[in-house]
Amino acid sequence: MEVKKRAKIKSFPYEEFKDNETYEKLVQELNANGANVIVTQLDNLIDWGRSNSLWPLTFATSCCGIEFMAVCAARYDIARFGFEVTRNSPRQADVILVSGTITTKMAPVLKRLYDQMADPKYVVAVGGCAISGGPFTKSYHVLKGVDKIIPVDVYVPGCPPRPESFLYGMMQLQRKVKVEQFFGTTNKKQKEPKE
Amino acid sequence: MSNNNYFSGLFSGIKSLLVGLGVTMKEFFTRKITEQYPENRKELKMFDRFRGRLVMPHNENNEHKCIGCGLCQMACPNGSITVTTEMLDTEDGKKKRSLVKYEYDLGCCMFCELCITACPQGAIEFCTDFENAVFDRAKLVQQLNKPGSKVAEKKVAPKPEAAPAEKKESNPETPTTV
Amino acid sequence: MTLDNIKTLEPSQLRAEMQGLKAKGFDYLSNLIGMDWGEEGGLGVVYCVENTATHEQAWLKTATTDRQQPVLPTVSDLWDIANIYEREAYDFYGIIFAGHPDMRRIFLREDWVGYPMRKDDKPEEQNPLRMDNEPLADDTTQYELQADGTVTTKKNVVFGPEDYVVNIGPQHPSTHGVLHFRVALDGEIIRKIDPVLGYIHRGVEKLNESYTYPQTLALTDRLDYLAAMQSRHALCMCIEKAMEIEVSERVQVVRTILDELQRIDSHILFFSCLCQDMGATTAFLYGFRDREKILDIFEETCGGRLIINYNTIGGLMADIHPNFQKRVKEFIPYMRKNIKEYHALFTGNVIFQNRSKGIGPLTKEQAVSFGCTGGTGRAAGWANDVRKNHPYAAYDKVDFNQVLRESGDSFDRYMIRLDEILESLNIIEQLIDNIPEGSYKEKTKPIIKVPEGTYYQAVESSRGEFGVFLESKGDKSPYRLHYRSTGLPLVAAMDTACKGFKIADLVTIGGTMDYIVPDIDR
Amino acid sequence: MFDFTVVTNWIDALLLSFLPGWAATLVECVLVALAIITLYAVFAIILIYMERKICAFFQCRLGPNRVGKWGSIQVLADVLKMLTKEIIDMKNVDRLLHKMAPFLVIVASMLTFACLPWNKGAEVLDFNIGIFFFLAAGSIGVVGILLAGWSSNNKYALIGAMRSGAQIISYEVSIGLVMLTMIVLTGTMSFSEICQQQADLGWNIFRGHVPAVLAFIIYLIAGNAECNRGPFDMPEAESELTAGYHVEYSGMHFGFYYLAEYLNLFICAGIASTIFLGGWAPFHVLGLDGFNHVMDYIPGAVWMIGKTFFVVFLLMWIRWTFPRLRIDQLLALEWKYLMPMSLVLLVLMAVCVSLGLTL
Repeated sequence: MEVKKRAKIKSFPYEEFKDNETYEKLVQELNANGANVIVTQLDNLIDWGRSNSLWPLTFATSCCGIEFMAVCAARYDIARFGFEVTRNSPRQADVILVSGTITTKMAPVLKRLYDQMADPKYVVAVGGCAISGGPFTKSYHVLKGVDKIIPVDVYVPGCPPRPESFLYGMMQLQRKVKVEQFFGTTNKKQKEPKE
Repeated sequence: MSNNNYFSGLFSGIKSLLVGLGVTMKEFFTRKITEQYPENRKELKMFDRFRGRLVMPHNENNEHKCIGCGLCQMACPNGSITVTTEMLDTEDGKKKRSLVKYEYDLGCCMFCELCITACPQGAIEFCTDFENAVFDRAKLVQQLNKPGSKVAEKKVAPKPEAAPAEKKESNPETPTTV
Repeated sequence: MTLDNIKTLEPSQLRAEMQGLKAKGFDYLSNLIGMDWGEEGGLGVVYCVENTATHEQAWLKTATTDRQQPVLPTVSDLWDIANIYEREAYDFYGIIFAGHPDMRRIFLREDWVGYPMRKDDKPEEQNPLRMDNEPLADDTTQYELQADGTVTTKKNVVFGPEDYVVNIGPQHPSTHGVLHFRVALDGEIIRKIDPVLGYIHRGVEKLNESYTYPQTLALTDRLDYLAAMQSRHALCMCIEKAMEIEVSERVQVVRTILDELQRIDSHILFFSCLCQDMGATTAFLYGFRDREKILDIFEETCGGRLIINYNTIGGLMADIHPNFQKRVKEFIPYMRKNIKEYHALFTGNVIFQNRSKGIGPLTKEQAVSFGCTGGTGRAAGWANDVRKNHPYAAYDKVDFNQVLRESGDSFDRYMIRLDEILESLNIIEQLIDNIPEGSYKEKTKPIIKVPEGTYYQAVESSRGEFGVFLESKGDKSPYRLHYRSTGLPLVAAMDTACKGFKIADLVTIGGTMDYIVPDIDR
Repeated sequence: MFDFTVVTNWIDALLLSFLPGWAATLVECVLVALAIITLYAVFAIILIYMERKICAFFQCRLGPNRVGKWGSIQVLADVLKMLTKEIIDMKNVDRLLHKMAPFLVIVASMLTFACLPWNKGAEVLDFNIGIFFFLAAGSIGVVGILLAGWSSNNKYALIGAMRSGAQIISYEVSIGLVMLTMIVLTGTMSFSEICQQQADLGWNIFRGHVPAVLAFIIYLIAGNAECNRGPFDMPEAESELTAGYHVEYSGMHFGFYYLAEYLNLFICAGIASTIFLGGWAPFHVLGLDGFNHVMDYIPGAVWMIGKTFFVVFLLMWIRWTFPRLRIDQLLALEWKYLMPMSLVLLVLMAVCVSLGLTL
């Protein structure tokens, strides 16, 4: 099946992105039902807006949070993408960057934060801890991956990932946002976590 | 508060504010230090000691140096490495361990370098690739040995920086828990 | 340091002995470590008290073999910090401290089952992931040991029904991580703070007991990630001393330089975050701009920006990079220049001055009693620098001042850090041209086993005394590896420092205290 | 100087030629409203972009530069996103007030926006008590903020709203006094007459010399505080109260607060340029007729907007340099410094005017 929509990211050729297989699969799923021309155009416009305005929630539990601050700071400047408007209130944020270890005590809090966010909302698991428990997988008090409690859109490995990896992860998320359908199923999605 | 204090406080306060304004105004016109990733991808080069992800270098004949001893797996603090091996009969009738699958979980790795220091062969190393974000958790579990690859026949001397000096040339036949 | 003369006391003797020590000038309780010595040794506590005038240390231990209801006497009335340390021991080992006014769990959820650090406890089986909201009781229990050996309980109130309690945290921009303060307010004025910890308790100490020694090293970087060098340095030194490995001069000097760079890194981040918390976003970015220079130095030599992973048992992972000296020498004048900019932009600013002078003062007595080491203690005039008091690495070869101030308020705490950046630059300047030749790593056995015994090593980390307490039974993993957290005493002192000030001051005080939450929770 | 009434009169005549009087008025009202709303949105977008770029430049970084050339359409993306974002309905809130609050804020800010004189003859709301109306309309905004804080059923929001109430009410005192000072100088409360006077006699800041300059500074400080902008952003005080009174608002409701914040900044700067810097009046130097003549060729609207953006830049410069005040210091600043000073200025100005000491 032909891919109808393919996100373009400025200064980054499509072929050089990793994990294009999953991406193509995702695009096919989203485009399975097809859509008429006008709706597609509108969708493109809205997706363009959304993908360029992913305001992160200020959420950091440990080391990765410091790297996130470095990403926001002058040298890497996440503002170039338009993501510098970090919101402290989950209601106003679009993406939660889970940066740092999530302990079992923190897990309900994280879930609540996620629930408090307004749709459309995205989750990026940043760093080994958020992806799988990372260095603390064997601990009794650490959640082994946030995808156990909330659905994760992009995984950014590293311990902690360097600022460029952060930006790369955000671009992957942009690609994902850019193929969504507003007038379809995905606006009011209630994605279920794995397991 | 005496009147004197009131006014001197006011003026020194205003002065301090003006000094601050001066600093930011100066900064307004200095050159910006932002590095523009991804626009600078071509020029961007990581420091060579930067640990991006674990790789197993293969030579042009699709050969690697891993003998499947599993020391790295034992050294790893949180089980990011799984080495699967099988026993093969060599030509001279001896049993020899051979690597089947070297799985590495990038999503779990803590970049402590213990696997590399443990490796007697210098078969694994960190590369400086940092663009690793994916959509699917399963994609982070990578197989490091390329399909169809085999261990380099010639005994390669371990690279000096990858295998520290104190590591004795360990015997490949050492029983491991693999 | 090998601890071969820990004084063993019966629980009944403990209080008298402790009171005697306190009277003799041992006014700083640096460690209170819960222990599980198994069925025979029982559950117990190791204490370390230090005389702040002579820097003499006394180590004591006590234990009870009753595993069902282990009761030990409290020392929380003698040292303020013991309050929170004893709650930690209660949380992890279930040791009840008779007479302690507030015997609640501190790191784990109140509905947690079992005591995870006990050797026979299986925390994961008893505690599935609970996704319901965490219960937070408004009252607490005090246990009293009666003369006949029975234990009676009494209810103490934490927050009454008339208190207007605001939860600051666990998700809040100015708590520097997932710290949770329950704050009772009177309008904007703070009446009481009850810290709820453990949102980033990762069980590092328990993990250590199953890790081999090289593996334990990896976790120290992640405790206080702004003191990664120093924490790892402490653990390496502790193991090296236990195994009697002499590291070369070169390693000592390189470690010292890197420790100081790390300290500058941490203090710049302190400055940045304080500015951010107080609303001066621009100063925040200036700090980060300069910090990147240090991170480049780290990354080039060590391969990591934040999690550095450089020290190892017997030396360093790799020799310093050829560019190292050049970069550091470029950095020193650069930083000196930029410190002036910080002062012009932020220190002198009348708004900042008014918001920090006289805000949240800790007296010297309070700082000592709470064990607030590092800049916080030195701002109150307590000369607690481990580099001076118990020199290690190359610190006895360099000339530097211990920066001290008097009033212990937020402004002093802030100035101490900025002045320490300059001191650290001095230290680096003295060493950078004189790195002796030598091997960067001593040979060690492939499997590292520490001889049986008890060891302690403290370093001056970025925010105070970071201690490593190691008890070994001669295996390849430690029997108990405890870290003295630098941040826990600072959080414990928050209630005292903030009382009577406003919510906005909580941010200033918290910012100038300079704690790192993963280090508190471990 | 081009008089915009030529255009309005022409449109009026055109409409009257085929419509009855009431219908023409109605159409004109709609046209004006559309123009105001469009201008409002356009200026909000420009201001947000400007703030993000300027703040970046103060902070030695680049700011948005990937969406459009130089990131110029970044804010459009934000608006699109905000429009399609979910508005969360919450339990235990006071529904009506909660939904009404953002509209109150935006209405107040639009009403004051309509007071600005854009050009000679291009004032939307212009009557003899213009300044009075401006102050009154501006005060509706605080009701919106207080309601937002109260209805959200959130302690942070409540504290933020309380702070905001105390702050805005206090600073209105000095704004009022400073404006009174200038009214003493001009002798009129109508914005159009104030501007006309300045076009004829020179800018108020020069005419009123010392007291006017001081009044200008006090106005900038108090106006900044009125807009809840740093260093007076206590009600939002990110690091203390997460987002202050609008902590529970999402989607476009939050967007209204966001827009109103920037527009209030613009209005505050616009009023400053009207009252002190001559509004649409061009810059004239006495005696240099050639120069004055050239200045007259620049349209009044350009003068007005140019001056306003200059003041906006000043306010942004202040915002991105200073740390935030504490609430008690904020009130002390008002009641101990600004208010007495503006009282003194008022007297001083009255003396100057009665003795004919103005230029």
